[in-house]
Amino acid sequence: MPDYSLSYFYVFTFFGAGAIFVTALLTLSNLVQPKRSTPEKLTTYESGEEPVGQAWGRYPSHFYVFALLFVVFDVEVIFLFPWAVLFRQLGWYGLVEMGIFILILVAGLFYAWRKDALTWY
Amino acid sequence: MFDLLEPLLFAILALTLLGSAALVVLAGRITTSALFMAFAFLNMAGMFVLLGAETIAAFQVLIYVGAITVLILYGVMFTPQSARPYGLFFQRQTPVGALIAALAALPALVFSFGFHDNGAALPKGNDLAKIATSVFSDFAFPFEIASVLLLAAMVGAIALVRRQE
Amino acid sequence: MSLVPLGAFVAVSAALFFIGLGGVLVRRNAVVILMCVELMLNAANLALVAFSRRYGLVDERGSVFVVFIFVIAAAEVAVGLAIILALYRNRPTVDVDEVTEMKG
Amino acid sequence: MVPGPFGIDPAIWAVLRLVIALGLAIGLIMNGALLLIYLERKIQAVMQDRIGPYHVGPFGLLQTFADALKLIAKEDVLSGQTDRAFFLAAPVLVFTPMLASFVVVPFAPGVVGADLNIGLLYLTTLGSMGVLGIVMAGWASNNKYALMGGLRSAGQLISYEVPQILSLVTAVLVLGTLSLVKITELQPGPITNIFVIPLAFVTYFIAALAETNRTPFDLPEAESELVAGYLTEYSGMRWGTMLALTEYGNVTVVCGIMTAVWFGGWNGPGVEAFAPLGVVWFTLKTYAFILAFMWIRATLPRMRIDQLMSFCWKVLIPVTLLNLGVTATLLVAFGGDLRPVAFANWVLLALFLLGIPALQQRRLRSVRARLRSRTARATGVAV
Repeated sequence: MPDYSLSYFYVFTFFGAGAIFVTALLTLSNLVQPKRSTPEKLTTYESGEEPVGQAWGRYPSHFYVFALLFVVFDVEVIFLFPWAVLFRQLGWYGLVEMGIFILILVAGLFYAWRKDALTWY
Repeated sequence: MFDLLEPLLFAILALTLLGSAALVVLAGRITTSALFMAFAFLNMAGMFVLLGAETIAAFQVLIYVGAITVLILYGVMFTPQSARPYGLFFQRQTPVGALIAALAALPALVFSFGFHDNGAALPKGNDLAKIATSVFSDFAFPFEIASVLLLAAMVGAIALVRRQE
Repeated sequence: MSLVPLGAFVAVSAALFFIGLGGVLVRRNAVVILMCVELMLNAANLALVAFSRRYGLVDERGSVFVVFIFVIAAAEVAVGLAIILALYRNRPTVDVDEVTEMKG
Repeated sequence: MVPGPFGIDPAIWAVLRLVIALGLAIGLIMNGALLLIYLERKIQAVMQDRIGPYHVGPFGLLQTFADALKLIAKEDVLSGQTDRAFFLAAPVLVFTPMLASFVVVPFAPGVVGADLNIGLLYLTTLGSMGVLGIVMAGWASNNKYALMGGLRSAGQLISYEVPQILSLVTAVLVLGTLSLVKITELQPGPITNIFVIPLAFVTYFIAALAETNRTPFDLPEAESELVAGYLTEYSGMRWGTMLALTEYGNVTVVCGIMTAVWFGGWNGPGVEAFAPLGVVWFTLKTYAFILAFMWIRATLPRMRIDQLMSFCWKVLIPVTLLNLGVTATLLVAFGGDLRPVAFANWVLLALFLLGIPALQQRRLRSVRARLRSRTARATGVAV
């Protein structure tokens, strides 16, 4: 038990230390840097032109399709890792199960391909 | 040392988890909500680690923080940033809804403290092999159905998104 | 052995669930409602894992359910957001109060 | 609990070890960033037949220190249009997972922060967290370049994560464990994993290049099209944290993974006799990969975003899935014998390396034919 707790105590500390380190670094930088803000500095950069409107707005939704496919394959991963570790014990049975699982997902990938959803404009 | 550390970590995680969850509900901006949601998910992963379910914690970060939050951020990006005043962010039946939730929460909270360990707690860690054994033997059929569900979600979402393009 | 009692985990889970429920009832932005639903699912996950680890009667049954809940959550968000995006294309709103097409 | 050296109390040693590990990790990242940027510039210069930095210090060695000091003392301009919550959270979200990855990197026998049972899964998990910071940075800037750059980078990162993970799973099939220390211990001899599953290594290498935004996948740096991508509105030390520290830290982490999983990690002559020698071997192998990354940067042109995405989804993911299936089937069929797996993997690798140019030739021919027929139709003359 101490080994598990100790290991994850390290992990927790690294996460905390990362956040603290970045904050400290940026605070240090904040203390030593000059601050002379002018209206020009506060404008958004648009290659030297006056910015037109806001960037937030409607964007074509085909970007969403890639995120969607990624989520599906990410979910596949949470089954793949346990399967890969226990692979030797499971043998043919596990192989066939995982084969069906992946084939069904590949069918979805193929559908996206045929629908031309895998093209980035 | 860990006798002291574990309750302390639990207290910190519980407070930040519930605090950020409350901020998801109360935040005026949708982006703030999304940020706190990601933070709540991370704290939840910490809870799983405390319980000794390291694999579930890793999956939690992989799926919720790495995938679902990104998807929701895409949703935030593709929907308008409404310039409404803060009050209109809430629905008309706000007081009733809040009251119902609070009334239901009270007895549940009191009740939940009544659970006690039965003294047969599993040793911490090493849960990957056990999960794998269960998923691929007893839960083989749900496992295959999960892939069909994912396929349906994929096809449905692609069809919905690309319908008018 | 177990330093934090099971009841504390279940209480956190219940509190999180009701915060999520409150959010679903109170907010009117569809994306925020989706986030709150995710919080509720996560609360259920916490309870399942806590019981699975601390009751220890059978093997990791609770954790296996959690794995399947991950799948369902991912599918739900994917389709839910697709519906919101499609809705937004038809009429520029994500306020659930203003979407009344399904009203009888 | 591990008993400490020199009879130190285990509880005190645990905390002391944590402090040392944390100090080493942060020191490694800072040092790595300073040294690697210097190396990068020098190597680029040598390959392009110029001198590179030489003014500050001997051989320009202190140039990057000067750059770091300048970045810290530089004004951090925060444009008035930004979404503050996201804008300020993004550097933390990008840096923290990278730092946390160093917990499990096995430098030598006994020199590892924490030997987690799920080491590789943990690293995968942290890799997927970086995307969040990038989407947030791009969105928060409220700048059209930054937003498009953020969307592109996010698309690239999430897409290439899939072949990266699938390659790792193929390696896990052969190794049977996720703990990085055990993985290293499984490859003591000269026959390391690279001889068994070379194709998985090649696909992982390509995906890792894309995951760390290195050429030929360095779209955030495509100045001519999207300015500086999601980093457009970042300046001063915020930019330094986002790009310099994090990019080189991530490069170190993925090169460390390659070393541990495919090249035997700390194993090398003399490690059995004197364990700390492992640090030297590990560092040498890792830096060899980093130098390979830099070499690639000096050699290959940048890919276009649509080519990059279609290469991932239409080539890399099918190939990794095929490799996974073939490896798994052969392992089950031959009862864990690695020779058929190795044979099949080398054959597949050869097909992959030969097949891509062939595919390109075919596509080129079809594009030419289409253009020719269009010209023919336009002019009415058969060409």
